[in-house]
Amino acid sequence: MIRIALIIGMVASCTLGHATTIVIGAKESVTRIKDAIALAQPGDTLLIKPGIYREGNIILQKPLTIKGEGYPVLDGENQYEIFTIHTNHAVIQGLKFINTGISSINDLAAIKLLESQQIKILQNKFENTFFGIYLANSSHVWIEENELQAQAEFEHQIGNGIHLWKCNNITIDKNKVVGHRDGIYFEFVTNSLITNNHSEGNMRYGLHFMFSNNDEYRNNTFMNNGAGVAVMYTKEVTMVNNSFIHNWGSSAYGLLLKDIRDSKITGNSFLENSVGIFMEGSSRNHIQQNKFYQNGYALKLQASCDDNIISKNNFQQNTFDLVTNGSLVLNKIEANYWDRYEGYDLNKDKTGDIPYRPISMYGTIVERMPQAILLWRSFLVLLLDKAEKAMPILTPENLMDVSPAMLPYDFN
Amino acid sequence: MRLFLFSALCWIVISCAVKPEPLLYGRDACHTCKMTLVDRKFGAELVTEKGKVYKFDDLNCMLTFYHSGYEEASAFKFIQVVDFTNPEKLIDAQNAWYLKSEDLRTPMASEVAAFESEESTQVFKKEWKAVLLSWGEIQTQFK
Amino acid sequence: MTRIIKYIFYDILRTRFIIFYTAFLLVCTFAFFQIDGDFGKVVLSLMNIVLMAVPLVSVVFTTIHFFNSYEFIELMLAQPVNRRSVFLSEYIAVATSLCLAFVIGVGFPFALYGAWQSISTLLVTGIFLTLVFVSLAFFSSVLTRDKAKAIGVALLFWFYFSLIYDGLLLWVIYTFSDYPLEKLTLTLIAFNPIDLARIIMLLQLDISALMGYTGAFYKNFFGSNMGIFFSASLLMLWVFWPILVSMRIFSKKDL
Amino acid sequence: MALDQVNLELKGGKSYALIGPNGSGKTTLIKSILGLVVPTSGNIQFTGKSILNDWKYREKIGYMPQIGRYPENMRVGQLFEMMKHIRKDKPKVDEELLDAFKLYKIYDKRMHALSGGMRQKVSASLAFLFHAPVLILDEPTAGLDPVSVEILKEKIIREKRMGKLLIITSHILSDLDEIATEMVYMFEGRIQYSNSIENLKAETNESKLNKAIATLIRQRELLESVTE
Repeated sequence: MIRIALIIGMVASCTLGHATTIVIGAKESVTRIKDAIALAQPGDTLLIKPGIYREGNIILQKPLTIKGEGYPVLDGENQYEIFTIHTNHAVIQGLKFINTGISSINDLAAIKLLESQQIKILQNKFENTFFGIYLANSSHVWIEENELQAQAEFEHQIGNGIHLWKCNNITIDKNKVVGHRDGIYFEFVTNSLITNNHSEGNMRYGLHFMFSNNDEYRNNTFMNNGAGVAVMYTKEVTMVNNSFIHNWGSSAYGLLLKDIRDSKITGNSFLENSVGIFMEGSSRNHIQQNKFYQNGYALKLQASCDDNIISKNNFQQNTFDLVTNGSLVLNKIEANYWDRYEGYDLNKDKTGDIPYRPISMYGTIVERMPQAILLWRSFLVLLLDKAEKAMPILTPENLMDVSPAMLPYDFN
Repeated sequence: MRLFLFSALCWIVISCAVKPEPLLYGRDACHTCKMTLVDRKFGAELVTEKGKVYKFDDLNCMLTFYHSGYEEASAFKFIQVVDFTNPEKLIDAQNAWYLKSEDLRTPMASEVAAFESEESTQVFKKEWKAVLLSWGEIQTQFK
Repeated sequence: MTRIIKYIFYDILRTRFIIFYTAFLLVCTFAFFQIDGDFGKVVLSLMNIVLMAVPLVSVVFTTIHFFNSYEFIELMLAQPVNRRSVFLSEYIAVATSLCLAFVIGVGFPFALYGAWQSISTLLVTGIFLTLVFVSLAFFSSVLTRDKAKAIGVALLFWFYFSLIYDGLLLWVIYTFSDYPLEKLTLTLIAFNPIDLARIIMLLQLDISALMGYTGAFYKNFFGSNMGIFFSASLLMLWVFWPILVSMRIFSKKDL
Repeated sequence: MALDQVNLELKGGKSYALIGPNGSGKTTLIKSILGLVVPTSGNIQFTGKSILNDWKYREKIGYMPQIGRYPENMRVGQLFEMMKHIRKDKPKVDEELLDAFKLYKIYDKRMHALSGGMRQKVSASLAFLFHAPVLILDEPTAGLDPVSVEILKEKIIREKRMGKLLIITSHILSDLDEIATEMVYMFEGRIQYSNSIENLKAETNESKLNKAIATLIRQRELLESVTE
């Protein structure tokens, strides 16, 4: 689907080949971007020379290519939305956007696309913008190699870096999003691709999915966000080879899955997150070949989850490997490597001969009574866990890995 | 005797604390959807008779929990929502006015904003082409 | 009084126990450094020692020492010396030597690795716990004349605070789980010096994030000036009430 | 052993023999005077001042316990050093006994290595070390060899002549004959008899103290069987 969109896009740009270039700059004949847009014919190219442009809200309703040379600065003077685009076939490239207005009612953005198609937003820089790139009701858009940086001093009035609402067939590649509310935000977005992005230090989520089906994200890095990635009320999402690093805090997760179905989580690494994966109301997902290393909780599996397959993952040096709040287990947990496993392998098939129970008694107690966390690292808890290991009472009896791996998997 | 004293102490400490707490945006997480509260125009809170506080980022999250039967509906002492025109201010949900519009972007897509007075709804009602709803109607909307 | 303290010090050093204790702590700390070079992890491992071994050693050593120096106390009390000074001298000498052993045993390796800051809380709470349990041991020592009984009572203190009390706390949390328990548990924690120390240390560590909402509530409280004042004065109270009560008993006690 | 209704006045310059069967309260009485045992009721005065809540008066008492208990790991020399150090305010010490018992020979020995007799010597030397005007000696001669007993006795008699108050308990009544001028007889925590030895001897028509006491006890028993 995405490929087809790409081809259509290329074909479309070829047909608009005979275009003139208008140069904008302090020393040029055209000094204002707004004037150039008014002058330009569909398909023309606007080349913006270095300088600072303060033109309030620029509205683009023609298919134009707007390119910056040496990153000209478009200043919203803390009042305006900078680019509002409502057209097809446009390119915005090499510009630097600063200081958009902030509003609690309207979502002011540096670049806002309304009902637009075949748009490319490439290699731009964003500083201190409320929303960076904002797409509503648009499709076939390429957002590539942009750098978005919001400033922390505006902490409580900050928008999303790349915000998509009711879109489809969007490609988001090699962007860097820092310090926003959500780094990348998807609501009602389908058939889209998020690759090679770096999302760091965002207040809420590095990447946020809501009601967005059939999307894929791979090779992204989510670091130090309020929570790494939240995927909610969605089905058929593919999450491959991403890194979730140090998303740490009292309500932080590496990956938060809520009401997710038929999705694939493969080859990711979860490092030093408060909770590696939190799963609620989710079913028929495959969690395979991931690496869980030094997380607080590697996997929090709520009782409302069923038919998930958790296999061939590495669980190493996590405070808790797995916790759940129920007693009924309807998920399949098999062939994982658990560094706490103390079993043996007599027949040398590299699989432990006795099952492993990844749930500790204390973990279960805390899930039922969160206040019991106060007893953490007390002598009592130590004894309880030892006793439970010898004689399981509280932990779900059938929750176990019947074929634990003896050695960690090598995913490299 | 000791146990009795102990329980009495527990009771004293607990009983003096049944009141709503302010929503801490950027820190508190929604009880239903686990999202961190960030949008100060929206939010809701339930407080049980026993003083337990549940916080929500959007009205539908609150109602989902309200109807889930996890806590008896009669057990809620306070049902509160944030006034759209007064960010962060919690008002009584049962006496509030609600506007529902597709133009409204709320944290969990309820598309509903709450208002303390009917007058303040009027400007927005026109602007958003919104429907005015009462607490009763809102409840049936998100059952 | 300083003269008496001096001789008690000599006596304590002569038993060599304190030296073994220091060596034990040194070995443990260095071993933790060997296993994991990360200071945070070492502090975490040491926390268990501070919470369990330090109170246990303090309580047992103090009681045994008290009964072993009964002759000395008798001898002193026949001299023109105030009973209170004899008692306080005993306390100061025992507490100081145990604290010194702890500070050297745990602090020295950190100083060597140049990571003083990361264990300041650990050191302070460790010292407090030592003082508290030395106090409690003196209390159990003046309650009875029988050495075995006194050690029994002292061990019971340790057992109660490190295990039984937490069991009760778990029971309370279970029974009242319908209620908001933060304030209640905060109050209950205050009644157990080991829990208090544990929570203070946990909140200092990076891992406190795992403590969720309850942890956030505690962090807010203990992070505030009021909370620091509160916890410090509570620990002080835990040091002072047993020693003051036992001093009262001791000054009326027949030898 | 509890004391019951003890009313006793001890005067300077006199030497009291405290006599009674085992468990009659002699040691308890001594300990009360020293403040090692605190009375539940009643008062004890020293030179007119109550000793309850006071401790300075002990400067004026030299005490030789019945069983000398000392820090077991301490050397004899260290013990004397310590005692001198703790009572620094007394620069002049009386080392007569120390020399007479030749204790400097065992200065390097630890307390736990000493025999009972040796301990007694140490205790005696300590009691006389600080020129105390009051001397309380609990069974001073028990366990001592005859030569040492003589040394000690001579020392006691010298001290007595200096006008000191002496309180001595002993089972060996013949020893007391030479030392004591007064006698206090205790039985079951009470003082049964208190008088000067001269009077006692006159009362019982006996010239030896031990016989006098034996007669006294018999008289008492007779009296008790009548009252019962």
